[in-house]
Amino acid sequence: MPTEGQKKLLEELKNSLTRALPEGRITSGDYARTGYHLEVRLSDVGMRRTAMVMKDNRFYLETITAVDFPGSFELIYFYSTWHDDICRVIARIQILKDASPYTVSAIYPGAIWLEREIYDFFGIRFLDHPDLRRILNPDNADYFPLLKTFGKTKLTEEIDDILC
Amino acid sequence: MNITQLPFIKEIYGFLGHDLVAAVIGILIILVFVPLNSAFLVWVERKVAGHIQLRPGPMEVGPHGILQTLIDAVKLMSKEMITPKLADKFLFWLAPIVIIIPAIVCFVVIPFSPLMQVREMNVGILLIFSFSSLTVLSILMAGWASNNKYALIGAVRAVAQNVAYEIPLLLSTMSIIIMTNSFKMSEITAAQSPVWFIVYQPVAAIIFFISTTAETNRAPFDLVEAESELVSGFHTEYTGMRFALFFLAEYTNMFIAASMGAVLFFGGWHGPFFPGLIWFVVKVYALIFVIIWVRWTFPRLRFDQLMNFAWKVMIPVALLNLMITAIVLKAL
Amino acid sequence: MLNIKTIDDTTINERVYQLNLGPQHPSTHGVLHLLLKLDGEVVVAAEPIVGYSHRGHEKMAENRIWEQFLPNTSRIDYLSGLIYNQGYCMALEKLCGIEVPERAEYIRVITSELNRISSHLLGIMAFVMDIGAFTPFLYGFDDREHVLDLLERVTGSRLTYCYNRFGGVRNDIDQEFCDGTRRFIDRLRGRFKDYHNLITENIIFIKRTREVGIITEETALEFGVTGPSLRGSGVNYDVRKNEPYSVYPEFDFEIPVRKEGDVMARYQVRMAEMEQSMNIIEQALDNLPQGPVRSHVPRFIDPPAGDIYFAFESARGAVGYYIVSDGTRIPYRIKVRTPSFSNLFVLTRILPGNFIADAIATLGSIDVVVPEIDR
Amino acid sequence: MGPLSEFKKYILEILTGSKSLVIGMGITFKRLFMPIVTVQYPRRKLTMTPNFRGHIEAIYFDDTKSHHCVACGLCVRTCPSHVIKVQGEKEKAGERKYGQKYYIDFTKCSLCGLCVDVCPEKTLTFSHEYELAYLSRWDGVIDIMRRLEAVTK
Repeated sequence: MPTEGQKKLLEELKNSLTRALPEGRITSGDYARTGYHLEVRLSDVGMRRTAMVMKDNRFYLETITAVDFPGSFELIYFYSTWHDDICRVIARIQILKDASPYTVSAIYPGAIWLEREIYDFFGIRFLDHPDLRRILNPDNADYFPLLKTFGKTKLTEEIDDILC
Repeated sequence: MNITQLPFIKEIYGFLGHDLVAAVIGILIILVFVPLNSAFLVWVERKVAGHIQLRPGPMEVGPHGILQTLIDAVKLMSKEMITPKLADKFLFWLAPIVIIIPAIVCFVVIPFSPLMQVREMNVGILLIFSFSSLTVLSILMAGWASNNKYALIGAVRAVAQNVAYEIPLLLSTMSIIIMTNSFKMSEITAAQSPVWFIVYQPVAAIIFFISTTAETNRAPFDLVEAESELVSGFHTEYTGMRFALFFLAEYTNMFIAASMGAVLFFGGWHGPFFPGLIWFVVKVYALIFVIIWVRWTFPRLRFDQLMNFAWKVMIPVALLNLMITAIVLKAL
Repeated sequence: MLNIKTIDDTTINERVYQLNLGPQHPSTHGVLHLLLKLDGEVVVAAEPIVGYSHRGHEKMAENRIWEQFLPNTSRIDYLSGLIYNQGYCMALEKLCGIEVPERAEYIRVITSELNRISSHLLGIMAFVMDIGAFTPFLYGFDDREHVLDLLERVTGSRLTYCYNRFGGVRNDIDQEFCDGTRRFIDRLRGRFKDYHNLITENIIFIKRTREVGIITEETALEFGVTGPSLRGSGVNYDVRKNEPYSVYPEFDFEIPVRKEGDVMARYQVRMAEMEQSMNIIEQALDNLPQGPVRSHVPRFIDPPAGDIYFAFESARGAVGYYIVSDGTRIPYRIKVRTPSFSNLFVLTRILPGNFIADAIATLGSIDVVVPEIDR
Repeated sequence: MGPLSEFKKYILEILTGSKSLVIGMGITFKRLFMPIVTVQYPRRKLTMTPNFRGHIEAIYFDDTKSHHCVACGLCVRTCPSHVIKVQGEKEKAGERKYGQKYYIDFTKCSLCGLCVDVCPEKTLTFSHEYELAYLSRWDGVIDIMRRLEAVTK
């Protein structure tokens, strides 16, 4: 059950997000089932404005991740707060496979590595990123391992068939 | 009183001439004693460290592992001596030799007992100080010649550290020397026959102890080979017997430092019931035990703290101690 | 705003030289590579280079069924394997709506907290060893051995446990384990006095750790620092309290916080946290309910399509599993938010201007586990 | 803060510092005479806990004088590292299969215990073997059925 303070925090946050992102779709998440309170859906811009709003509200960037859906990537930004009333906000951005989103590393320096990791795994190039290199995979790698097309061989497909 | 008065050796003297034979025999004894002593000390260190850390230490080779270091020495001798490609080959080869020579030379003036001293010199203490400062030259040579950044940082640290700690070391020794008016090791020992100097000079003794620990690069002052920072410091690149020589020199220097401490503050060979040699050796090994014990208890200092400690604490206190000693002596 | 200098940005002059700290180095605890730019002994710029033990757990997850990812979870952070295990199971139980018996939840908490104690013991003692004291390290290992013995008695393994299962735990705990745990807690409480005398109050240790490697609250916010490193900077944030999961709300424990933000503060937080963990274990043992330890769960689970973010507190900070399921037996995507990843990156901000020795101390105090970063 | 109190603080720090060092040395000295906690391994061995998880092995059942493996292949399917190979035969048509061959490649096993959990006949358990150093990679391939025979004989 959300507490009073949490309700207030969510309300304020919703307002400031709506002001900053008129084009975004802001919905309340079902915390008990999904683990986040607020879900922001954005088109391919707006992640920097979201980050600014979140930083003004003293949220920290938990992590960034991407999911490889057929036809598009979904970039997901997780914001959480140190406040006693926990509040997790996730911002989802659908981008095309060859799109280059803007970096949020100017607002959250911690995102430098997080975005490097996404580049490393998915090949998403962030614009204005100060240091976009491979991070976990070898520097000379020519593959992006978390793409669904990577590593699909006949053998793995057979194994998948056996498993399902 | 020295070794030349033993009856058996006296006869050879008559045959060959005193000084030459005394020197040859003494040096031979030292050359046997130094490696054996180091091997024993390494074993003691590992045993003490083990028991402090609730484990037995070496147990397999010989009773309670006493032959372990000999086996280790054999292993080190049989290992390849690798010289890094970009090293300064001559200095790299020279450094381990330079470090072991002063360590051996210093033994010449150590009075093990009234009879056992290779060579009595009226500047005995000065000889030890001047030769032991050669150690730092060798460390610098090793660090520079290795062409390795860790080794170089270690060597540069060694120079600064040894220069800084030589001063309080000399100052604390000076308070003893102005009490005895002699640089002779045997005279300093003789002056302590009723009361050890540690009673008169406790502050000097503490300063001496700390400074020698720093001079021999032992923990908590082992910044030269600080494992967690510099991997192994100046001897990172050394292998085989060359590494063993550094190791040998470290433990020999420890023995010299401890015997200096025993001579200056704990009455050298003086003691009831037992012969002087036994007393001397017991005192030296007790001091070495304390050095080992300290090593396995404390964390390491940081470099600037080490320097601050030398210049801001040790040297003023040592100077003050020296002044008070001088005033008191004058007043008496 | 952004003042991180990577190595290439700093102007190369004769005073500045590079030092490769690692990947093989005595104090990088694994295969971490720290590229330092030094001016004399002062760090000008630091760049951690990671990825030497990258195993691709996230890709592995996409090629196996949900159950098969269980052994992987305890290998992401091998020092708090049970906590990661528990988190993964709880995330999927939440996604599938599986009920867990209360006894199982209690057992999970007890084992996780024991795991946290063992992890903190190793972390603290390895950090003290980095500072140069070797002996406390082995005293810590002596204590840690008792935790591992206890955990081995329950789980059968000593490091990579794989003990939690969907809907409970693999096997029940026995009375001997409960008694042994109580004995261990009494023993560790007695040892704490020695640790404080030997380490915390030692003047050299204090001099080495006070006002060194300060992480401010602002830096922590920008970099997403969590765990004991954050609580050393004066922020009272612990997922166990702020976003309670499992049966943690039923226990009475405190979150230790220090406000200095230096190496010493992080050390003190870890020491205090071990004591709180012992309190939790004692309360859990006192109130241990009877009943089954595993509810009936199909042999292979089929979660509904959907996504879930599940956060929990490991020994190093806030971990999160973000799980996307497309309704099949194979995960669509599992993302693990590992705290060490963010905690390590702070080094680029806090190391410049410190000595090498301080850099080592700071690295040790953040207590990173490299395979957790590399995944 | 005046210079005098600064000086007082400085002296006090030296005194408390020295005291802390002496206390620390006392702790290590006390340990010097405590009994050691390690075990000289090959000479003395500790007993394993009954829950210890070594590699898997088949349980011997008295009712059939053998294992209960029916070669259903669930363990093969659930193993994350694909280390298990099972072969079964039907002795008579219409009867259940009976496990004939059961190999695991222990070099790849991650000891998760999922196979033991999933086994419908509960015929798998963990061995207590922990001295598992081999000279060759092939020595890591363990024939479970032969181990069972060795136990029964």
